[in-house]
Amino acid sequence: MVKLAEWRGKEIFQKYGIPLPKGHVARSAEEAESLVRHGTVPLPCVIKAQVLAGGRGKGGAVKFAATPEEVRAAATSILGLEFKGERVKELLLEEKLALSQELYVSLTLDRSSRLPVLIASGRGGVEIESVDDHEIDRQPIHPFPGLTGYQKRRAAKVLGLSGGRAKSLDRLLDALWKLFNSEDAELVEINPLAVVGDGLVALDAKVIIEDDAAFRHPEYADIRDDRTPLEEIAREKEIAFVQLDGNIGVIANGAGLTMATLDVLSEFGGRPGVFLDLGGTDDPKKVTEAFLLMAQARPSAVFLNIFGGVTRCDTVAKGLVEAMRQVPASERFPLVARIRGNNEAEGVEILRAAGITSIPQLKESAQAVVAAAGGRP
Amino acid sequence: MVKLAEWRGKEIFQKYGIPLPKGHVARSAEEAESLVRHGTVPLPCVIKAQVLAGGRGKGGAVKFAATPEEVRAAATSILGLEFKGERVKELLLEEKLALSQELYVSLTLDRSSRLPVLIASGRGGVEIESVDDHEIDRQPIHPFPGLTGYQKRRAAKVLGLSGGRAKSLDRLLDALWKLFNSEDAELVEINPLAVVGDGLVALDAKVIIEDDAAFRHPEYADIRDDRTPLEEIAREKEIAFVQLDGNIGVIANGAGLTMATLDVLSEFGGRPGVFLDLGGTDDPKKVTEAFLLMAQARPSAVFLNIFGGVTRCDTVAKGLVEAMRQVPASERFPLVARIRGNNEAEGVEILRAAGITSIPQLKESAQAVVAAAGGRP
Amino acid sequence: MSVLVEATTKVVVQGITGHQGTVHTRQMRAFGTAVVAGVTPGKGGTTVEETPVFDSVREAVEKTGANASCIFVPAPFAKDALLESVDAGIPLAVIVTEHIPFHDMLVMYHYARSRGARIIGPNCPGIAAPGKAKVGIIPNVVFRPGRVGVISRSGTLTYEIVNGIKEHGLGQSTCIGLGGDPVVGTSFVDALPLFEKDPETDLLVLVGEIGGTAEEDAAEYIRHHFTKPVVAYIAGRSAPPGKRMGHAGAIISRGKGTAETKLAALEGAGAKVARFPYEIPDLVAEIARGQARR
Amino acid sequence: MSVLVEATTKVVVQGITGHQGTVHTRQMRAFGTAVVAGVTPGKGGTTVEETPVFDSVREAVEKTGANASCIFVPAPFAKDALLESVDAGIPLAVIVTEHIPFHDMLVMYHYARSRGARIIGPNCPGIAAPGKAKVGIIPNVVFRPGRVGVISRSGTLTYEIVNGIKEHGLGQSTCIGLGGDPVVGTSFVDALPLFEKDPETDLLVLVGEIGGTAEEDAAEYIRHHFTKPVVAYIAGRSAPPGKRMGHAGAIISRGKGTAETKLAALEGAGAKVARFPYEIPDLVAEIARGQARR
Repeated sequence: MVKLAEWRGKEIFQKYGIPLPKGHVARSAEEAESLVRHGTVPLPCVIKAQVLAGGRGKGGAVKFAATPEEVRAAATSILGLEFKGERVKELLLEEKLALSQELYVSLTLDRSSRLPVLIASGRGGVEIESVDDHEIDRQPIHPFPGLTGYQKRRAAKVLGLSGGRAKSLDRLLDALWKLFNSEDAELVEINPLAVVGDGLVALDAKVIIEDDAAFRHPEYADIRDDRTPLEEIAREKEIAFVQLDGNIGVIANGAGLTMATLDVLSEFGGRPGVFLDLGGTDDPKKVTEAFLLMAQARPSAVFLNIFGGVTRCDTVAKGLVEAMRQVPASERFPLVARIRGNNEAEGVEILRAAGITSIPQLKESAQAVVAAAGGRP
Repeated sequence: MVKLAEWRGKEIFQKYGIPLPKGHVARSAEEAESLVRHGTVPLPCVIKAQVLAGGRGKGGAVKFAATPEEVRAAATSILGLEFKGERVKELLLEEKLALSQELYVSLTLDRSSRLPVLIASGRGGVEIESVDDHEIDRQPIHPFPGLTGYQKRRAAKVLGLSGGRAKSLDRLLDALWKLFNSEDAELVEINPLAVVGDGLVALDAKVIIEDDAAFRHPEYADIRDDRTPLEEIAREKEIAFVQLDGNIGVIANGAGLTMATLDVLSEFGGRPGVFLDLGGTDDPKKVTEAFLLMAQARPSAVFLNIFGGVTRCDTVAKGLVEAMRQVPASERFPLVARIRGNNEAEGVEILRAAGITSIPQLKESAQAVVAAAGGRP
Repeated sequence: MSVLVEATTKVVVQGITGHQGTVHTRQMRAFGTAVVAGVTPGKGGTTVEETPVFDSVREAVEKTGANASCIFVPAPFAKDALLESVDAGIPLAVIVTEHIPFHDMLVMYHYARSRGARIIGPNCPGIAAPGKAKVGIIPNVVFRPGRVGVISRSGTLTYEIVNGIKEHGLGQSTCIGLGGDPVVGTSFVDALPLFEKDPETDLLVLVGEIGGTAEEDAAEYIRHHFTKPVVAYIAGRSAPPGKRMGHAGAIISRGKGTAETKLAALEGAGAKVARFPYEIPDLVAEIARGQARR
Repeated sequence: MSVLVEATTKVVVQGITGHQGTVHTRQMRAFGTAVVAGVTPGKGGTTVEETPVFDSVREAVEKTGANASCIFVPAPFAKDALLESVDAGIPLAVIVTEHIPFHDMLVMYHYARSRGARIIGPNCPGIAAPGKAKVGIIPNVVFRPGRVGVISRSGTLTYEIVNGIKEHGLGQSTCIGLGGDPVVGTSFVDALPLFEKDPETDLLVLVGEIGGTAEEDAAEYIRHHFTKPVVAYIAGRSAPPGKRMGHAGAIISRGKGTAETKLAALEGAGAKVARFPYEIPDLVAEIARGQARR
């Protein structure tokens, strides 16, 4: 999934005609000061760290300023922050509006009903997870007729809007629905949605684009989640790769099997640290690449747990043997292999010829790798 | 329904990116000549009368010209024409393209399945009604997923298109489908759709917009079908009014009852000439207006045949009596009334007080009006 | 058991505060129908014709258990009204509103169908089962309980014919005015099976019009699946050829759509054909006598 | 009678000329499945693995009577492939393709449903009934005819577990890999009734994963409607809290979605819970012995 920073989300909001405060991005304190001096952003204004995590207000990543000097000072202090592990590199400066109420609206998917859901609450401006269930209204939206008038009327009622404000909501929800579909969003969230005079203004913008729809959205191709360098390489090679704390590397195929492997390793006291999901590849080269990537993560031991379907055991065995040949001595790691399923006999034989024994049972093989990594048993 | 002249249809085609020949409208021979002299329309070109009827080619309403002088002569001769009852006031001048094939595509509604249908035939350039059934392909298009890739591939196959031409068709059909929906069209037809080099060009454009969708298409409000002046007045007053040959005026409510009345009058030798459908009005003023309109059509006799539902009998009776008071002596006509249904007794009494007898049975009342109009019996 | 409506049917009137909505709420109640709720956004909490008004259909259903809707809202908002009714779980909607764009009806029809809801109309007089319930606008005065079913594409012509049946001393089981718009929620073919399995209907009057192929489709169905006697009438036999819809339309209804093709198809399917509306009651009475004799 | 597929099932492979399409056509045939046709636009008239290839699904159905589709076409074209299959009247489509945008799946799912067609997947291993037919990609080697039903959201983990059942000397009635994408054509709740009424299934293994609420929904269904014994396993018990989908997602699955909530729900519904994949066969065998004794 591609999480967009607030300012990028607002660029998209603007494209769909969702009302926003006047604002601009700055990447240095000088730039921030200049924006208000030139009137690009009116004063007083708010200065917000462009990080993906929530809770910026409480965390000192959002400040207000009434003069250019205050803007500069605030920008300086925020740009230095590391906020929930993310270094602040961009700021969004926006005019400070006189708002009379903070609301919440979002569109996302409900997997159970397979329907998008319009979520609305009169309690905006706080994390929606902290709001009581009975103060949150959920309406399923069927993609065929799309968002209807009666649903928008209900949302207005829930949010306590009437007259011009209800009309403003009507337009805003149409825009949000269009955005959700046209941009292949997983989530579009406005929190807070501010009541300003007779209208509504989106003070924040959270937009998450679905990864799988990337083929029709080249415009998001340059946006990267915060990944480790190895994760980035893996992504380019289309290998699912996740780094966490822990010293055991796991190479498996399929998310379910990977998770089950993790469960078993944990049971025996292992600390899995690197997960590499081969998925449904049938290319020995990709297997080799995966192993070389794993080697770079310097695990204490590696557990290869494959159940061959699309990925055949002999393919994996070939790729593994080739990788072992290429891995420099300094990066070698103890390896426990378990390959089962399609072409199992061939794969086991290839491994055996290279001096690697495949342990057929999950429990025993997991115990062996935990031991190899230096844990019990 | 709003039938658009070819040039208007092509304006819409352009909006949706459907490829067209270079062309321009002219309203005089001078203007036509000037268009080619200034290069707005390249030579050689085709000059087409902008009338709604089909068969222009055979009827001398389409001519080719290779020089400005020929353009002027052709324009002069076509502008003088009265084509199938329609006077030619506008011409469309278009570059003459070197085409290798003439195809047919259209989108319209199939009432039985309640689905739009994509119609395609390799036999374009002739009236589609003259093409054999087995040479015409029909594909229903469901409005939820809309036009799909496999349907476009099938159309390409039917039309014998591949490569760049198939790609061109793919884009064209997407545009046509979008147009059909966004413009509330009853019909979008391209005949002929010309194969020109590696692409496709729409040589003609037939677009019919649905009347009922007028509220969301103010842009078509100024387009008038060819109506008689009385029909035009009726339209403004929202009274369904049709003038044909015949001397009996019929005022009824509802299309079915109007048609049934016509059937019965014809059976007894009557020649109904003016039909006025009150529809579901419940306003005596509208009834009065309808009668005054009818009087202006100078019928030999008028048959009022009302079955009161939404339209109540007493409302109609009141409106009728008021109208009779207003009609000038010179425009008076013999009247046979039959009012049944809701508030029948009240209505009959109002008429009786004004000296008009309501004949309750359809057969007898129809016979009476035929006699009054001077026919048998 | 009648067709689609019962004495237990609970009706919500969408657009109840409009003139037609109010008038026909009164008429439906006079017919004996349980009109339990009205809906007009913004008018919730008021009362029309002793009927509580709600802001939304959902509330109306929650509070009153309404299970049929009668829609009078103006054409530009009719689609929304129908979607609201379907989403509130109401299985039957009678749409009286006229001039709904057919592109809207395409969405309404296919969505309702996918959710298991039935539409009658639009631009239709609705359904009535004398002695039980009426959802729509057919004048109460034309009805009398009996065993003749009526389905029709027309409005007032239906009243005329239903009234003719009554004046002939016969009565109706259920009468449905389907509406004659390009896209209708329920066509002859959809309605025929309901009358086929209705034990209270002995014979059926089918009233068609020129244009479209609904009558030809009906004839096909009658030929293969409908076992009760049918009396058919097609209005517009003598109508001059109307303004044509364009070539593509003619392609779809190729060789169909005229009074001749419709009458031939229906006669071929075994229906008795009336040439004029006033011939219908005689034909009906003749069949009814024959049935009584058996 | 098995679940969804029979020995008489006739499969058309959409995307048969691609590598996966070809490989798995061979595997399905080796399983004994009647793969009667393949479809790849532009490749009509050729043959793949002794299977005739057509340009369109419609032709494939007309010529071969195919009544199930197995879709391998790449994600950007998968929606079109599914719509083609549904419009050709095929009632069952197994979508193996991964990475289909969920916005596409929303249209595919609701359209298929409205047309009475069932989707399994996407991004799923498909269905297999040993001794009858396989539509999908589960390795043939893991199967043995028997009376244990398996439904799973996982891919390879399913193979692992099905294989474990076989190695324990038991066999499977039908195994369905539903896929774990955000929008799936068939969820646990949709599949459970099929196993409930399948006379060849004595007990069911349910394999879930963390995330979403499908397992909680399944538990609710099992509690009220499912009478056969269930052995459940949830993968990801020890997984670190994943990257969250955003606040709104959490609102929808409030208090659900973790391994704990899923296991508690399933245990509460009477399922036997396995903590590790290798515990499943023992639990299954124990229940099977109990059933044999009765």
